[in-house]
Amino acid sequence: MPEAMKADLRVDVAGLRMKNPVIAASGTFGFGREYADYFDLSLLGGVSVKGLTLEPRRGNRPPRIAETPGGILNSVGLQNPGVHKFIEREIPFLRQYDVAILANASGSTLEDYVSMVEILSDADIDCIELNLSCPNVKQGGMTFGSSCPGITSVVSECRKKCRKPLMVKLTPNVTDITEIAKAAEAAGADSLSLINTLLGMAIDIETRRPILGNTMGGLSGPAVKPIAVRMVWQVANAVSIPVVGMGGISSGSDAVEFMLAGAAAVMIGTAGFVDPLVWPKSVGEIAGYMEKKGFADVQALSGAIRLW
Amino acid sequence: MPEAMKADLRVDVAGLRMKNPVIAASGTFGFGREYADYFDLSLLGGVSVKGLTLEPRRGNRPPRIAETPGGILNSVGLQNPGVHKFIEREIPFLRQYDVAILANASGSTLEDYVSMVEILSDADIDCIELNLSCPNVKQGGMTFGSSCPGITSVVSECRKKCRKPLMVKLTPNVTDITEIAKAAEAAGADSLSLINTLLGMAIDIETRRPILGNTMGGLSGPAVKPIAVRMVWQVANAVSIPVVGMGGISSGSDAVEFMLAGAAAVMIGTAGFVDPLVWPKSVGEIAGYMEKKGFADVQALSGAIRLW
Amino acid sequence: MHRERIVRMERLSDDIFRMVLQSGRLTESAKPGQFLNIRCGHSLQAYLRRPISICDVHAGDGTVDIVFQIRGPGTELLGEMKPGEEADVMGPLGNPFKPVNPGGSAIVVGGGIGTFPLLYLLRTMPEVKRTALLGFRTAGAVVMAKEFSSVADCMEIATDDGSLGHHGFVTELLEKRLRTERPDCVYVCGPMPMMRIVTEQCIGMGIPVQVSMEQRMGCGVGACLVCACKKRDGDDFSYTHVCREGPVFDGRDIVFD
Amino acid sequence: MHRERIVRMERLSDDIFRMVLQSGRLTESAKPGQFLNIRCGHSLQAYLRRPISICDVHAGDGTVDIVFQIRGPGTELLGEMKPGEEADVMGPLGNPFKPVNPGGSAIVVGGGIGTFPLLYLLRTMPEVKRTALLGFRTAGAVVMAKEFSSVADCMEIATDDGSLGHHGFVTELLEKRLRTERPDCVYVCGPMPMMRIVTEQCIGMGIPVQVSMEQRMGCGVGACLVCACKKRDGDDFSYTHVCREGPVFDGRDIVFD
Ligand SMILES: Cc1cc2nc3c(=O)[nH]c(=O)nc-3n(C[C@H](O)[C@H](O)[C@H](O)COP(=O)(O)OP(=O)(O)OC[C@H]3O[C@@H](n4cnc5c(N)ncnc54)[C@H](O)[C@@H]3O)c2cc1C
Ligand SMILES: Cc1cc2nc3c(=O)[nH]c(=O)nc-3n(C[C@H](O)[C@H](O)[C@H](O)COP(=O)(O)OP(=O)(O)OC[C@H]3O[C@@H](n4cnc5c(N)ncnc54)[C@H](O)[C@@H]3O)c2cc1C
Ligand SMILES: Cc1cc2nc3c(=O)[nH]c(=O)nc-3n(C[C@H](O)[C@H](O)[C@H](O)COP(=O)(O)O)c2cc1C
Ligand SMILES: Cc1cc2nc3c(=O)[nH]c(=O)nc-3n(C[C@H](O)[C@H](O)[C@H](O)COP(=O)(O)O)c2cc1C
Ligand code: FES
Ligand code: FES
Repeated sequence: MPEAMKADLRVDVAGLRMKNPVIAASGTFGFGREYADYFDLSLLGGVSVKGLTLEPRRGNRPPRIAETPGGILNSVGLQNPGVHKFIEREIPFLRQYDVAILANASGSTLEDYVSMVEILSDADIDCIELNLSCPNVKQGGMTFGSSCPGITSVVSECRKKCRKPLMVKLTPNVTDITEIAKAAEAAGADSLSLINTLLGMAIDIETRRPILGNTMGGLSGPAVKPIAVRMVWQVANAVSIPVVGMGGISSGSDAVEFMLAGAAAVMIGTAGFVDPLVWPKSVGEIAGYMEKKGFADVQALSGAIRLW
Repeated sequence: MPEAMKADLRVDVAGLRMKNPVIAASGTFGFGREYADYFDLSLLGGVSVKGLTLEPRRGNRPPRIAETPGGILNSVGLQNPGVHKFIEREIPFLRQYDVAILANASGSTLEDYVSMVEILSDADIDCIELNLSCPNVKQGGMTFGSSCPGITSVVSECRKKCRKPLMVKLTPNVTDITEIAKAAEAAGADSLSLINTLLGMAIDIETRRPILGNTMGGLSGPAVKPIAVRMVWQVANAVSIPVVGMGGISSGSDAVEFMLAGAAAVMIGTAGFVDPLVWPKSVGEIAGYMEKKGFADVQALSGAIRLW
Repeated sequence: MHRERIVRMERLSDDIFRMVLQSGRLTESAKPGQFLNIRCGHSLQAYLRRPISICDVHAGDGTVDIVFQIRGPGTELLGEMKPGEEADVMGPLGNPFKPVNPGGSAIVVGGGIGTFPLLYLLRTMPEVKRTALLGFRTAGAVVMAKEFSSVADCMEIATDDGSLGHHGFVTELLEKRLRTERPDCVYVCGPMPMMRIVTEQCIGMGIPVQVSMEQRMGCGVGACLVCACKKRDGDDFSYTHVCREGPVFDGRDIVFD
Repeated sequence: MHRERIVRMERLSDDIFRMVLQSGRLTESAKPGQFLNIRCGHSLQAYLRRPISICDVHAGDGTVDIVFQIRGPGTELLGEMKPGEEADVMGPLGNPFKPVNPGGSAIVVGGGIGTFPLLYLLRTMPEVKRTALLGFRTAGAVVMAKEFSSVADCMEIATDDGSLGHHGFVTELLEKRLRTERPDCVYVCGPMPMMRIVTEQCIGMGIPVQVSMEQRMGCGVGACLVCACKKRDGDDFSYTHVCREGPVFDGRDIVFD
């Protein structure tokens, strides 16, 4: 690629415009404050904030994390200060940076989801990411996201009230993710993000207790990457709205793998705990790959897999 | 535990009697010949042989393996010499050892499964493991195993003809594995084994091709362990027939984790590629754990998790 | 993140190692009670970083000591590191102990690996009357007694099996002392039951107590909310986070259960 | 499985290393064309063992050489191993090359990392007229030319960029030779396209050809059936397995595609 043709990293994910396709994944990046000490948040395309609910939530009993081979289980259980405090305290902080804000929204009931969407539609954010896939709460979350009727009802009701790009986050804990994805698309989702965590469990054989205080938790990190790549590939081929891919991404190369599979953008979570610089560094690594391979526009990477 | 009370490792998995609960997992141990050079097969409780079909199968195009963080994807596609050659050539070999033989049986159609069960019921084996969960074949396998009607039809038809302990192997690629497990139990399974591999995919970003010649494959190895432990725990609590647990077991400690979750016995596959001695060594490690913790009978380990 | 050179590795006991890092950055910034979050290699078995407290700081030669016990795969890998190699550390992280004013008096109560962060705390309060009460399983597990006795005005050791010092719990040593002394602050770090007893003792007597909590961590910086610990919240409780709000808390704020 | 001591590590080029293992067991048992399946540590990124050919055997001092190129995480970890450490190896595995009878003549054709197993093959046929045709990308990538020239009666090198020897492909060197010579066997190891061309040339001329195939492996011993390679089966094909039936095959049996 000639020098003049610097890789163009801008993406437009169904109305969510970002200067590059790298987003910090919800629940792994707080509201950005903590990592602002480590790098300039403006280097990222977007930040998906910690999962929000109408009222503050206290979260699950500890321990909330267990380490597994190449991954982690978490059972945070959506601890958050509530959507109002988010709007009041966190948006102004994040707005100091040139980075898209994705508000990750959860609820226990259909009404909760609709209220969240109404409230967030008036807030200064760039996208609402409906979390229909949290495995760590008793009500809502994954329950809605793992059946077609469930997802159809929540997404279509939210759609009516939503005045922001509406991204729907899918759970991998389903038999056929393409059916769920198509139901979300049909119900009015502007884009999809996947995967949330896989339901898992670990036992301490010394004490014979589950390591997590909540018994089960959500698996993320490198271990899940092949499952996530497969689902992104399947979903990207099943729907015509853009897909944001995640699950175990730990480098720009991993991000490229998801984009080749069909992702329009990517999110990175767990790997950032090990190396916070993976977030900004991946942006440069994607650009490096594009330059080496002669891709001028990052959008051309999406789905550029060559099948056998 | 007093010296006299040596750990009793014998298990009876619904008629499958073994001197210890460690079984080599199907597809990872051939028909035992290859590893007989590495250790005495009589050290194991059982061997589940490579997945068998009525006719010989050639298997899928290579590459058939991809490495992923802490795991592997395979897409062998049930290459095997057919059930008749198995009976003729392999059973006599395995019968030289004091080890239970589990015949892992697959088919493309309901009729295939029933024929396999009829044929194997007359063979000198100890258990039939119905593989309703192979993700690497177009017909049969996972298609049957991922819906309740599918599993009900195959298991109940097979039950009618089956004169061996009937173990049904479940796929983890489902929304709710307890429903599938309960359907298999209701249809007449004597026991269940889980998990088979998780559907995954990996892309070589240099060539932009899927690494596997078959595009998608089945994920196994340490990476899947927390998902497998969770499913074993859920299933063991949902059914009253015994459950054989597997997925990423790499040591006696891992085996104990599955037994605490509710498994009556365990299978070990992928980890044996890295260290073939993991198969026999795990037996001793389980005994060591029991002696340290004061369990006289291995059956008491099953489900001995202490919930919070 | 930061790559710090290991200049020395010492085995202090069967399973306890001291790692000495050469780092002007750390000697200048590390405060007692803070911790480092250290990467233990790229192994399949220890994906996450491990939190290890700052144990001592030597401004003179620009080195920092951390001391750790081999507990599992992560600390095992740490123990295999060699002088000359670089450790990948984040930190110093977390909130430090608040010192007692010069002229005052302090008692530190440590149990097992909980003793390590207390050494540097004592060193930073030279004008305070300092008592160290340290509990270990057995005589063979006692480490850094010399270091502690050199920075404390008074040191007492308890072992569970009586093989050295007081036969019994370190909490008993504290109880005895509090019959006759009233320190300006008690600092405690160790197993949960020990911390609970000490905290209750102090609160009961109206003595300020600072506790250093442990919890399994993810990010170590406050972003993932996994390192939850119960905190009094009116009549109820809420979850605070050990890595960012702690690890040092006012004992009155913590709910032990 | 077997732990073999590394006695030397040598860098032969930018990205090619020779690892010398002290092992009476291996020197006694290893045959040319066989391979070892080596564990590359306990990293998250290289879970499986890696197959590496026996490159040379020195019965005198009981050592075995393997030579490998850094390609990815596994070989990178192998390259970081140090003399004194032990390598965890399975093998020798697989079927060896069949030698030409004393008095006969043989040509080995190697490309890149495919040259490595051919050295030991040549060494084990001292009474055969031996020609080595070796292809590399560029002069800087040429390794072990001296070793090859010492065991071959005649050696020719080709480089893709012409920076050393023949400018072009090693297959061209073979083609030229076969115009005037008729060896008793051609042995080939290297990239698939090269192996296909050589095999077709030989079959066309009725010259026996033995090929050493590569495939990603799981178990390395024939148990998992992942290392499939197409084999002629009447008018059709079936899948044979590189680790157990190979890696050396009669060229006539293989379907290249
Ligand atoms: C703020 C803080 C400071 C610490 N300072 C020190 C120190 O100075 N020296 C020292 O030896 N240890 C210290 N620890 C404990 C140390 O982090 C754990 O021992 C270590 O993470 C265990 O890792 P592992 O892989 O060796 O063992 P694992 O197999 O992960 O665990 C072994 C045991 O340690 C417990 N454990 C695991 N992770 C943690 C964790 N994050 N916090 C508490 N317990 C855990 C487990 O419950 C288990 O019983 C500190 C912990 C915290 C939270
Ligand atoms: C029988 C046999 C003998 C071999 N002998 C040698 C040798 O003597 N010296 C040497 O340098 N290499 C040899 N190889 C190739 C070597 O095994 C691979 O280069 C190595 O496995 C790559 O591992 P990695 O983690 O470094 O790279 P990876 O990231 O795993 O792969 C890097 C590249 O190597 C290819 N590759 C990966 N695994 C294999 C495999 N099992 N077989 C072939 N290609 C693979 C991939 O397609 C990729 O292009 C041999 C392979 C086989 C099958
Ligand atoms: C500690 C933790 C908390 C999480 N919280 C949320 C959340 O609040 N909302 C959400 O949609 N996803 C949440 N996730 C899921 C991640 O956003 C992401 O989907 C998943 O971790 C896979 O990506 P990764 O492997 O890169 O972490 C959480 C993940 C972790 C590890
Ligand atoms: C190469 C390979 C081939 C397999 N073939 C079969 C098979 O033929 N039949 C079957 O039921 N399971 C098959 N499996 C699945 C394993 O038996 C097991 O369920 C799975 O690998 C999880 O266990 P592990 O992580 O210990 O390998 C295969 C797995 C691998 C890795
Ligand atoms: S470890 Fe992530 S918030 Fe404390
Ligand atoms: S690698 Fe397992 S059969 Fe060849």
